[in-house]
Amino acid sequence: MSPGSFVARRLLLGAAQTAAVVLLVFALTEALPGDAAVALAGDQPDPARIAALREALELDRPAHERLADWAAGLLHGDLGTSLTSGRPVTRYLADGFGPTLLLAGLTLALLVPLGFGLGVLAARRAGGALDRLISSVSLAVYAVPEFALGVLLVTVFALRLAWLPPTAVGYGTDLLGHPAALVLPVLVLLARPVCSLSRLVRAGMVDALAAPYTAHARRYGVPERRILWWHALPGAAAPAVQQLARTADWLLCGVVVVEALFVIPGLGTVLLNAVAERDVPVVQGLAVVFGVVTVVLNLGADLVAHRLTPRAGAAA
Amino acid sequence: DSSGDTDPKNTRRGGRLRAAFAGGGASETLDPHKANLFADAARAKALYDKLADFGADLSAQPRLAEKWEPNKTLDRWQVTLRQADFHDGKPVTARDVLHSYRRIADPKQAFRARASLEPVDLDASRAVGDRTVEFVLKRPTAEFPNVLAAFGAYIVPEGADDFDRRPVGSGPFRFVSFAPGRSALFRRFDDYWEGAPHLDELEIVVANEESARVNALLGGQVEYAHELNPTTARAHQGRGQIEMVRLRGSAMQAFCMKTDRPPFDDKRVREAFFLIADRKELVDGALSGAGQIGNDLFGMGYEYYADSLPQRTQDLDRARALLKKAGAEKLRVTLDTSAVAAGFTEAAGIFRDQAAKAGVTVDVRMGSKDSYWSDILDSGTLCCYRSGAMPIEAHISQRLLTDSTTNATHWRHADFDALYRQAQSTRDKTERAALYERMQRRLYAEGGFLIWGFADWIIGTVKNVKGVEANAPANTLDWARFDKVWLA
Amino acid sequence: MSEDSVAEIRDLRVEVGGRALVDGVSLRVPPGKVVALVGASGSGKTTTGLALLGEYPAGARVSGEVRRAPGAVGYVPQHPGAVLHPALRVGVLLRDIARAHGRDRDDLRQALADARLPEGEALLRRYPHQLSGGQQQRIVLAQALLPRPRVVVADEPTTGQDPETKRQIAERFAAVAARGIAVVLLSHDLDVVRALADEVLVMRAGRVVESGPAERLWRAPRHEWTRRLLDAEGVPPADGVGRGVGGVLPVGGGGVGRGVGGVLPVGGGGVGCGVGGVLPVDGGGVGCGAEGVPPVEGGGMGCGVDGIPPADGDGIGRPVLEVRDLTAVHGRTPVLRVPRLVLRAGECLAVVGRSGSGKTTLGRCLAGLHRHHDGTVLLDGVPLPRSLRHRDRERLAAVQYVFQDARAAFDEHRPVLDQVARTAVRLRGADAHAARAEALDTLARLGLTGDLPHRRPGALSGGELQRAALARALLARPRVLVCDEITSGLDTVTRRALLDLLAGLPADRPGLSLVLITHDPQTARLAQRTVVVEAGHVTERAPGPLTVCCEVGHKGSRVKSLEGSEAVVRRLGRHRRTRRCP
Amino acid sequence: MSRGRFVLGGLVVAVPLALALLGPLFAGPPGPRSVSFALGEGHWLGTDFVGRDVWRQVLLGGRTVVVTALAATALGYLVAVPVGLLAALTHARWLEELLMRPLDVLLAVPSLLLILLVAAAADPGPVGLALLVALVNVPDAARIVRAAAGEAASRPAVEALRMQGESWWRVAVSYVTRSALRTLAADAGIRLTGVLYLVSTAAFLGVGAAPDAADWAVMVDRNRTGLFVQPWAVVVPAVLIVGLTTGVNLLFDAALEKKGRARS
Ligand SMILES: Nc1ncnc2c1ncn2[C@@H]1O[C@H](COP(=O)(O)OP(=O)(O)OP(=O)(O)O)[C@@H](O)[C@H]1O
Ligand SMILES: Nc1ncnc2c1ncn2[C@@H]1O[C@H](COP(=O)(O)OP(=O)(O)OP(=O)(O)O)[C@@H](O)[C@H]1O
Ligand SMILES: [Mg+2]
Ligand SMILES: [Mg+2]
Repeated sequence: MSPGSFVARRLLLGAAQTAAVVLLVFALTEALPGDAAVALAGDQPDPARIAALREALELDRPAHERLADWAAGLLHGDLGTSLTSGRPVTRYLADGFGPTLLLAGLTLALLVPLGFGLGVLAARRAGGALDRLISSVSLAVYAVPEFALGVLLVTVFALRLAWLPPTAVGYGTDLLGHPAALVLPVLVLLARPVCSLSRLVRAGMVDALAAPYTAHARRYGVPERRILWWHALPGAAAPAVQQLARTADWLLCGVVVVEALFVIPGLGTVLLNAVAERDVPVVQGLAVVFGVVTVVLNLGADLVAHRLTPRAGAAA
Repeated sequence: DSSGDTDPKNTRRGGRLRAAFAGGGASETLDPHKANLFADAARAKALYDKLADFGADLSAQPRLAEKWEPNKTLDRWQVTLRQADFHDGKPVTARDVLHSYRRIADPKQAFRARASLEPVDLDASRAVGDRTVEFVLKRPTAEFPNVLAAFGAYIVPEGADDFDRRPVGSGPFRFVSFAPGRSALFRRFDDYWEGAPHLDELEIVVANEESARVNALLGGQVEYAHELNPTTARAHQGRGQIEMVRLRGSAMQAFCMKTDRPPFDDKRVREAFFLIADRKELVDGALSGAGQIGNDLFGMGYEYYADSLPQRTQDLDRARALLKKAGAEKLRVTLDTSAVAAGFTEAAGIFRDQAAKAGVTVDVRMGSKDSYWSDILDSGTLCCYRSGAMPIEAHISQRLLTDSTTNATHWRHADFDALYRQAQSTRDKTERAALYERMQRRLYAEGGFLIWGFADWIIGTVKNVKGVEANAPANTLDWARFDKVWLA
Repeated sequence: MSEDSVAEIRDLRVEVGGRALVDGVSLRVPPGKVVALVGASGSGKTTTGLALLGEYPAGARVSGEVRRAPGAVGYVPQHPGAVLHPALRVGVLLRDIARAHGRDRDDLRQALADARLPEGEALLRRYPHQLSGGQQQRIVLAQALLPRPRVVVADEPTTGQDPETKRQIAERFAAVAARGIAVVLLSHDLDVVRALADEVLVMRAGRVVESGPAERLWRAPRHEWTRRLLDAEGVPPADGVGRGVGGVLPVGGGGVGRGVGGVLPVGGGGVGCGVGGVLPVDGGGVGCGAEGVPPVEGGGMGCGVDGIPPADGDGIGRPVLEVRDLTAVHGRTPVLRVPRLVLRAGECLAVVGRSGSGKTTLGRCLAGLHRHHDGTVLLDGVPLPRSLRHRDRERLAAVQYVFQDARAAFDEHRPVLDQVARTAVRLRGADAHAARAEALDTLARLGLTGDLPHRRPGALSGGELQRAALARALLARPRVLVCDEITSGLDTVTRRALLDLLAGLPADRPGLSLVLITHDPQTARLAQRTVVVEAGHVTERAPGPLTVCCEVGHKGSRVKSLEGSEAVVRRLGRHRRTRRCP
Repeated sequence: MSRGRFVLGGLVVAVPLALALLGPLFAGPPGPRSVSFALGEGHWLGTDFVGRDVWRQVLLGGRTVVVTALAATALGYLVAVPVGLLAALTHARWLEELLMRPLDVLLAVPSLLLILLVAAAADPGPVGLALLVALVNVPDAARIVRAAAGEAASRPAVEALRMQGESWWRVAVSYVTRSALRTLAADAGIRLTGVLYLVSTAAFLGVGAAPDAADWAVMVDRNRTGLFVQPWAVVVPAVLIVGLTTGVNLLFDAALEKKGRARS
């Protein structure tokens, strides 16, 4: 199958998948106890007030009708308006997207070289002291929960040493104007994926470095670096790339802990709030975004995997 | 001590104070009538005024209202406004008041304060001149000023409906900018009727995570952090880095028994439960010690509080005997809880262990925090409960009358209702106090609220923040009041 | 190291688990000379060759001395498939080598040409699996030549090549040597050795039994083993295949020459490929017409083709496998067209043709390994599922295929014996114990004895694995056995034995049909019929012994390739001599 | 060297494992509660967020961690491996899409949200939670398995195994999985940690374990507010978890290294 038609089919399937994501999320939010009216009422759950709210928010209409209306709007590029605030959902997404994208982008930009670099380094010295050091440290960091790591980093670098701001509070969306505020969140975000990525890279690389084709490239004095990155890595990269896609997805879809800890109002926060408020249109809008992001990332990862196993189509 | 120092000689003008609150995300608005969260209330308080507000003992204090005067039958109140201006320079008038109240009472909007305004017949009420409003009530209401001070009953200019763009109020600060879920920036309103604030600017920023608020405070990113953990307070108390302000009696902590459902329809079982609770252990464990133990009565320290009643203590033997008498040995109940408020899950766990000692099996069930309040209103038999500060009268009217909208204990007794009505038609305060005491005795003996404690509200400030009032339970006038605060 | 040698081994002993793979081997490689290692399969050639590169099996104990002049070495491994990265286009490593050694595009092109890959640049964009076995081998050869090494260790560099290509490659090696590059040639192909070697070492069981200048060795082999090696070459199968098929000996009376000896292996006459005396060429024989040309057969496409006598009791002579209108594609490129091909019970069919012409593809189509094709393959007149996934046990067992790359076809984690035995268990329902016994027996008959079957594939030599792969297929008791280059890694003696075994098979298993895909004339000689695949077309057919020698590349010509190569060799020899003494 | 690695991994994993398995035997009856996050007063690791003795909680809290996390991880793999292998080994595109695309849908929903949503609809209980956590991990793991197995599944050795009529399972498990073992082990080792914390966060959100359950991961999560007052309540369980997961991973490494050595 040619890559072109592969992509086309997958994108088509992707549209269906996104629809499925939206449906799933809609069904799940509907299944949650309470609705926007209940959530709005909060600790004053006066039944009459809830009923009035329900009517005002048109929540008394059947679920399928609301979904259909929303879907019809989507076809015109209209993601609807928030139940809670009446503002357009696109504004929620736009506001949340900036910080999230920035964080995710920065993290990925560091993650890829770091994860692959450490993995390759560990694999080169597999069984040696360096490998053990890298593995143990990254695993230990991985096993420390994010909040603990975050608190630790903040305490040391922001509060004790005062090198960096402890949170991004008050910086609004203008995070780029305060690069120092991004250092700690990015570090915390990096901590876990670096480990998972480097472990997968290491695993693949240990096998790839022991493979005869690597030895063959060495025989001809191909520079070690080139061998590592061009000859060994392709044999090891497919799972790592999948992991990377998952990480990117995770970064985009909800790095809730980091957002909360460092007061960065990204998409994760928007999602949490929207779910708490049962703000179905916002949740739906996010589901569309997450659906599309996931589809695209997975497709990307699959294309790489596809490319790395060219024999797959030909083998019996 | 940062609090209480309001001597005008020492105050300093100027500066920007950044205050961190837990917030509501991107859905936040500056519509004061939509206010729900503490952050909303703090922002509303900066921009707007109410006619009255609560003092530290939860009695109504005049604000925009200069004075109020009822008729004999207590069902018609004349409220005179003081001379005050909105930020756009227009004076606050009776028409603005009526507009605001009508907006709140609009059945289509279902604002939170609507329930509080229920006694008022707004169609019959009218403006008597520019600065006088005559409120016509549906029934005698001795405690009508409490209505004027109700949560969310803010006065906005006539016709105001869009609060996203340049909202105008009569509060101590005027609008500069607002990013929902992030920050709201206000500037001093020099013509504030009570005198201009000391601060040049006030920024209310949102940080939902407690540790983020603490870190921002410690890192000098904010000067004021609202709602800190007792544990955090312990960690930083007396370290000299930051100041801790404890607002005593801010949140009543309780277990709530449905008095019309087995096993709690038997008052012996309710009493047994009162006796099972080791309140000290609950306060120490669930509130980390940051609070006072309760005596199954709402409003400790508030006006009309029946403090003559003896403090209840744990008495497992008596509890067991009572249960036996009620035929409820080997009792098994489900305790609903949720992470909706600090200390809930902890209290539930602790109470479960305490009950076990009296032979009662308590199954703790975690519920969704988003719909918790509505869920517990009618389902289950036993749940965790909490209430912010409000006058005892409001507590009774909202929660303990047959027609109360949020009667979580299902306490429905005609004689009790009658007592309440009688109190509302009683002009004389001491007589009223006696009636309130009777009601409270009844609740103490057989009510559905097992009120085991009152949590402190903890605020952290940096050292140079002065004028933060400590004697101000959350939601009262002096709580989150930034016009009296200055930066030394 | 002596002044005039670029590589030298002295008294090398490589021991794994207490067993010596190589013992007491000494060897000197002077610049510009070709030193050849010949010897039995499993005698330690590859081990020695790798030692020259400083590589040893994992966990080996090594003693002795290995020295090599600094500078690049070229290495042509025995299994090119293993060293080609499955996920990289073959050009990547080539270009990297060029860069590492300061070679430019022209050098690269030259190396490709030297390796007889004229279409090389197009091939560079392909992945290894898109190349035929021979093409892969030439790619690694190009890699070896590209850095202009001081010494090239070539392990069976010609096994996968057709005679013409082989000749050309031999020519290139000669030219390479003439440039002063030392060549260590590890080969079973005595023709090539004879043509190139200046010095020959004969190995057996890890020891060098005889060594000396090539001419001397050919002329007067001293050691018994050398003599056997040389004698086995070109000796016809001990017993005709034809025996099973009506008793006609397929091999012509004419002494099949010792290849180089100039004697043409042209069979005398009575090539008894026919069943019951009927030459398969006519009637419903091999219907390999050119594209679009209807099969040369009289009576339609059915299997009970007219003109063929009814099968005898064993069903011998009845068509077992029939290919109709087969067009195999790789991606979108058609690589093989077979309008019609019939294989009869008990028949042996050789498939020959140039490297990359589509032989393996044909074999894989039959075996259900290449499912991208049109047309049908019928077994007993019933279409076989295109993919072996859809073939039931019986049909799987019926058509077995022995992979060209034996190493890649084994699971490297499990002992060879287990893997071989599984065939009987899975396809014939034998119990595990019996299967093992049978596997051991079959392996032993193929010369794999002792602890050898109990080792993992990694610890077997190329030829040993090849035989194990054959054993694995044989255990299915197939009705059609497709053997893809199963003798390429075998020395003459072993090959002889193997061919004898194959020739004897029809006796044990009446009705067994063989399809031998091969470049080796001796192997092809086993067949009654020969099919020639040229550029994807099954273009020629002729009675077995004749076609083997066809130089397929030249249109219509029937020049005997061995003679051709001999001629070349002689010419080369002269050429080199003149070059050396100006 | 390899032995040294075993020893290292073994040592690191031994303490938490022993505590987890034997701890409950030594825990004894609960003492009276003290103030939360207190140090001293007869509690040699202080008290936790509701005033219980931390040491006792540590002794009690390992078993659930080990059991739930291992069970959920194993369960997840039990589904993910066959699905991934099936997708890698099949030629039928529709089958692969049928297997993998629905799983992708699950990927688009953040796992915690999914657990929250499903759990809110019906209380799953601890077993259900393990299932749910396993389910959440399936799509992810299946993709990794698919990717790791892809190359091995297209090798000639697999063709040869098919030619021999080997059963699908044998091809998939004994060859393909084995070839991808190192990657799968690495992934599983990491997934274990993720699962552990997912279970604890779920507990806090009211799913599965009680929010004040004796469970190391729950302890870490719930005692975090006291980090600066009473660090042991967080540090001790966290170190045990770190030890457990790091040790398990190092043991995997060591085992595979030894195997690799035996092979080549
Ligand atoms: N890693 C190993 N461990 C143990 N024995 C091995 C190992 N590698 C090879 N052998 C054995 O050593 C012997 C020599 O192997 P080698 O590959 O050098 O033979 P060869 O002469 O190249 O054979 P062929 O012509 O079949 O390729 C063989 O019997 C083989 O089984
Ligand atoms: N994916 C592909 N795309 C294009 N061409 C391909 C692909 N795979 C194989 N080929 C070509 O198909 C032809 C037939 O290959 P095949 O392996 O059948 O040759 P062969 O006759 O067995 O050669 P050899 O004797 O060298 O083994 C070769 O020319 C090869 O390059
Ligand atoms: Mg060899
Ligand atoms: Mg071939």
